[in-house]
Amino acid sequence: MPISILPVCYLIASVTFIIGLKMLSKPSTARTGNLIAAAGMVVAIFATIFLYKYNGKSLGNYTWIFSAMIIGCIIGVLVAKKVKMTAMPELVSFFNGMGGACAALISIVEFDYLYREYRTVGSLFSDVAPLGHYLAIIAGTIIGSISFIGSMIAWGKLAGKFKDYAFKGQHLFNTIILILVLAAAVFTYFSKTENANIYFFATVALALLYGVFFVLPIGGADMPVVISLLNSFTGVAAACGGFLYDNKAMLTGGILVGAAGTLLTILMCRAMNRSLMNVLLGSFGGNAKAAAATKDVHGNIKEISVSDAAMLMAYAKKVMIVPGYGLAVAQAQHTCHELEKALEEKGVEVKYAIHPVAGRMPGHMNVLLAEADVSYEKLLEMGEANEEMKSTDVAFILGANDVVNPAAKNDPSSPIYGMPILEVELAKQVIVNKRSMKPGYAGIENQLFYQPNTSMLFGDAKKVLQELLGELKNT
Amino acid sequence: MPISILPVCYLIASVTFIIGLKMLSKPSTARTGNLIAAAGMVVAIFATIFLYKYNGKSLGNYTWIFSAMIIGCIIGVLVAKKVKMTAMPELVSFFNGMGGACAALISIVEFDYLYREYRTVGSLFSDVAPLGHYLAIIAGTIIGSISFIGSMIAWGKLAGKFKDYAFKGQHLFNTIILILVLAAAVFTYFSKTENANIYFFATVALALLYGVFFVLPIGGADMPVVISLLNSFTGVAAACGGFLYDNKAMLTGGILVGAAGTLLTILMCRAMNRSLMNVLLGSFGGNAKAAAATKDVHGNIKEISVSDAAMLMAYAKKVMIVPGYGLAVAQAQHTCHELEKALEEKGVEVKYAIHPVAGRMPGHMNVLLAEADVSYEKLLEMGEANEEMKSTDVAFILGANDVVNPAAKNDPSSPIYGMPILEVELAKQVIVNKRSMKPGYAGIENQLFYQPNTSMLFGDAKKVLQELLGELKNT
Amino acid sequence: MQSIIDFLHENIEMFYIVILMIFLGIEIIGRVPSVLHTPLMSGANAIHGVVIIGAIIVMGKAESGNYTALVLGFLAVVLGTLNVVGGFVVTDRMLEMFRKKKK
Amino acid sequence: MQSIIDFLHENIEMFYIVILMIFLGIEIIGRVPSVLHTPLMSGANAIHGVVIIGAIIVMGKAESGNYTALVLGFLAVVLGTLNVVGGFVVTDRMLEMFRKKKK
Ligand SMILES: NC(=O)c1ccc[n+]([C@@H]2O[C@H](COP(=O)([O-])OP(=O)(O)OC[C@H]3O[C@@H](n4cnc5c(N)ncnc54)[C@H](OP(=O)(O)O)[C@@H]3O)[C@@H](O)[C@H]2O)c1
Ligand SMILES: NC(=O)c1ccc[n+]([C@@H]2O[C@H](COP(=O)([O-])OP(=O)(O)OC[C@H]3O[C@@H](n4cnc5c(N)ncnc54)[C@H](OP(=O)(O)O)[C@@H]3O)[C@@H](O)[C@H]2O)c1
Repeated sequence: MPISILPVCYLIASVTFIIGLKMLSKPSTARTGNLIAAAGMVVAIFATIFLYKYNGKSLGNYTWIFSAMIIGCIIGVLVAKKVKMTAMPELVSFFNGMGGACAALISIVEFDYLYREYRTVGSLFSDVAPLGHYLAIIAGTIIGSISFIGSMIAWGKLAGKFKDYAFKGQHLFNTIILILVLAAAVFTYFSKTENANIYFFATVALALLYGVFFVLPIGGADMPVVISLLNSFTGVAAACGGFLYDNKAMLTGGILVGAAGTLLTILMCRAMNRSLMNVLLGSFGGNAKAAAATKDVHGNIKEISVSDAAMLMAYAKKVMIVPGYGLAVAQAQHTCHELEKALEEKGVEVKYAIHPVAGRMPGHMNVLLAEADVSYEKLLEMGEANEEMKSTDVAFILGANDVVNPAAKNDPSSPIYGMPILEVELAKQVIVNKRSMKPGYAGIENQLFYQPNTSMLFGDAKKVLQELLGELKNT
Repeated sequence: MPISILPVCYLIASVTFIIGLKMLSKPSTARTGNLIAAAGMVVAIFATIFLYKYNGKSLGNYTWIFSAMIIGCIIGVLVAKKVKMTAMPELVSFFNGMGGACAALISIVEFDYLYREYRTVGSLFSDVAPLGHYLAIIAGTIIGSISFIGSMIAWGKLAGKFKDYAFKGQHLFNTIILILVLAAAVFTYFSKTENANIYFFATVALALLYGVFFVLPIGGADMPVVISLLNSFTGVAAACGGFLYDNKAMLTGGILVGAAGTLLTILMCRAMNRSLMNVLLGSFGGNAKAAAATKDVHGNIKEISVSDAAMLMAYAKKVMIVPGYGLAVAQAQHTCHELEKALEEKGVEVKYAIHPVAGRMPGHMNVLLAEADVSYEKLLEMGEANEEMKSTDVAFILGANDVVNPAAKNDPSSPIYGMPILEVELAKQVIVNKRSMKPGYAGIENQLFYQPNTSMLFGDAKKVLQELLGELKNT
Repeated sequence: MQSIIDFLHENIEMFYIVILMIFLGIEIIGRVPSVLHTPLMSGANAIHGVVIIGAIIVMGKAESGNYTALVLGFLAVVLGTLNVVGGFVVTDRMLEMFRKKKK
Repeated sequence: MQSIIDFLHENIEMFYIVILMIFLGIEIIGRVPSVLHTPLMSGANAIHGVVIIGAIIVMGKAESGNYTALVLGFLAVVLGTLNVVGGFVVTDRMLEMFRKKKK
């Protein structure tokens, strides 16, 4: 019996995955955790290449393997290094799709082996192919395909290539396709060996179709949640590979990601005060529009000129900037940092109030402001920020909307009711910058804009910030 | 191949252990968690009795098994139900010792089987006995024996049956015995088969000896920590049994407790601001005495009469009672509750400030006061209590000492430096009840007693409380 | 060295289970508040009473002439039961007390 | 039913590993602050790139005449590598940004 240290290498890899993921969930250790998991991955990969034996033989085709790996490496590093920080979520989606496709391809090749072996037997496929083996293959194929195509669509949506697309009876249609996928999978198993491949490819095609219609109707802004879900799908697909090859590294790594990814998806939804079902079925948007229509918001808005706003801030003791999605869209983070510096030169204390789900991905504002070199101490978390709000003279809201909507606190009929918000109305003065009176992501009106101590400063965030800067320089 | 659902039952048991332990670590779910784990245990036990097969045969000796189980049940329930709440830690220790003994006995019987089988072979024991099997047996024997005897001694100490006992060179002596234990274990394996049993029993005897000298020198008050450590030992011993019988329920249950127990031990030490090493080597007491000798504490103490103390409390707006070990020793919890009621009748607000390591076991004060029916809302955790301390008129310290010692905050040379304490000196008046000026558990002086707003009220806690009650009734 | 690798190789699944269990034991306990230390210790103590399975096996397969196995096995089952039953009952009693205070 | 039990029986260790891993995955993630959601998702994404092992095996055991296996295997290795390498690099880049702010 040829005994090797391969299983030990896999054990090491599994342990690094666990430790790495654990460290990734704490800010202070996250980066090291990522490196540890990567090191374990390297061990697992090279151990497989050099130590893996099937039927007593080593692996061949080294040229193919290495050239494929080099190609993958070069593209991967280039893409990962080049992409803009704000395009991170779509990049994760892209890589996730690659993993899903990889899992699907493996399963397809393995099915092909089975098919070639039994094609000419002339009996039922189920008589010759072992069930466990087949289950691992078909699960890997289906889940991998859905994950692949779904991730690609999510990527396209975030990159602005696709629009949301929904039609009436969407859910019913999706359910039917899903049933067809499963039916095709069962048919494959119980078909004559010589035409098992037809049903199999029908399964693949249907799974791809399902993936498309699964992701297409979900709102573009919900993509981070969908990506996280598809991420855990790919984990499960990888685990299927682990069953197929009795490979513990694949099994543990896959299941770990599958479980952690599912929980992470739920946590993400919870941070937005929504349920996963709600995100997937997209009923949020629908409700919200209805709510916005019935609920009428009272009062008049008050506009403020750029020069008045500049004055107000220049003579304030403390200004709290509340960044939101609009700031990211306008790419105004650098100008914002300059405004901060200009105000500080005038002796004004400037802080940022960061809501956990401001923007369109978790940590969006942190990443954005970090990119503009805003110092870490100036970023307040929601709790801290709300405490300091009372002693704030001017709360300056830059392209944020839902995260400062008081309806979350005092209107039980609002779809965002219960979500913790930044209580900017506690500040002495509130200046809101946005381009129009249009609602934000949740599609609902915001009573804040009509409050007596709120003034609106309409315009694109970047343009307004530049004008404010100009005014400040002149005074 | 006789296939049964036994492994499934074991899988269920393992899962209940995990879920149970998880729920046990949250106050709201703890009780249910305990029941879930117990249910899993019942499944595992009965599945073993009725479904276990060895060499294709079912188990026999049902009469023996059931009568043993009934005896164990009756004694177990009686003891567990009868014992006083304050004697909990020693009871846990006792049951832990039983588990350790059980693991050791199993291993001894299994060794006996091996010995009987190979006794007459005439070769080296190592030639015939498989190493993995032997390792599981010997580890189970050694760890089980140490856990058994250690727990018994811890039990005896807490029940007041043994005194602490240490001699010079104790650590060296212990190390030597430990080496001898391991040497005997190795000798057993490499001895002639016919006298393997002699070395084996030498191993058992030495392990027992080690257990005795391991626990004897550790201070009685440190027993909760030792018990927790021995608890995790028994877990490991059970896991050895799991290896021996290739039994997943024993393996997972044992390892789970082994790992969790070890961490729990460390957490317990941390709550007292000490390291595990420090507890085991007992250097704490030594240091402390030295520190107490060198460090001189300044000032005079001020005594207060019972009637003055009663006046002070009766006319206060808020009284904070700080219970400690002395209250438990004096069994004064009920009288304390009466004092609380008497004060409340006079319109005084009474709260309790609970330090996490007050007393001699974690949660000691909670258990004690719960026994006396003190309502839950009155018990403040350390953080809350410290916040309310400023608005407290009288802090009444009942048999506590170390947990209110300001040296933990302001004397870096103190052995308890860094331990979070109850900041009673913030209260307007401090009344300290203890019997003498003797130090508490850590053996160090307490500057608090010499502070201008502190008055001492000497006497046994119960007696003093009764006198206070009498005074309050008269006014 | 080789024999260690052999051993690992044959029992690799066991090792996985052991290692995962260690991680799990540590993770699960990580957040326990100190008030629960004693009940948790007691509950864990009851769980390692699973060693009684071993005692039952020893007892059940003992042949009728083998008095060592019979007597020691009997003792082991008694002690193991004590551990399990006493452990769970005492934990429940402790926790009942905690619960009572809650309301 | 019987065949399910058979299957469970034969793969009981695998099931243990799967179940323990699920618990572990959930426990480990439980306390993550929301700022770390994106990097954590990205890191987890890199970890499931372990599927590349399967691709390597497929590729390595493909016989020289079997073009399906060779071509699909090659593609699988490329995509798998992309997942692994891209995943870890992009996570590192994100986290670098977080770290920079710290000081
Ligand atoms: N962070 C996450 O992980 C995540 C993921 C998915 C969904 N979400 C959701 O996204 C929302 C985030 O809240 P938010 O307050 O950041 O954003 P928001 O509620 O979507 O509001 C953004 C506001 O910015 C304005 N805006 C757009 N472009 C602008 C520009 N160029 N210059 C100035 N203003 C501009 C828009 O108003 P005008 O059109 O009038 O300018 C809009 O009202 C929450 O509802 C959250 O649940 C978050
Ligand atoms: N909770 C745990 O898990 C745990 C475990 C192990 C160790 N510990 C340690 O135990 C200590 C606990 O602190 P603590 O403040 O509760 O206790 P302590 O520091 O040990 O002080 C108890 C005080 O009570 C007095 N006392 C004794 N009997 C009395 C009676 N009948 N009536 C009135 N007073 C009496 C003693 O003084 P007199 O002799 O002058 O009366 C003594 O100073 C800490 O050092 C902690 O680290 C705790």
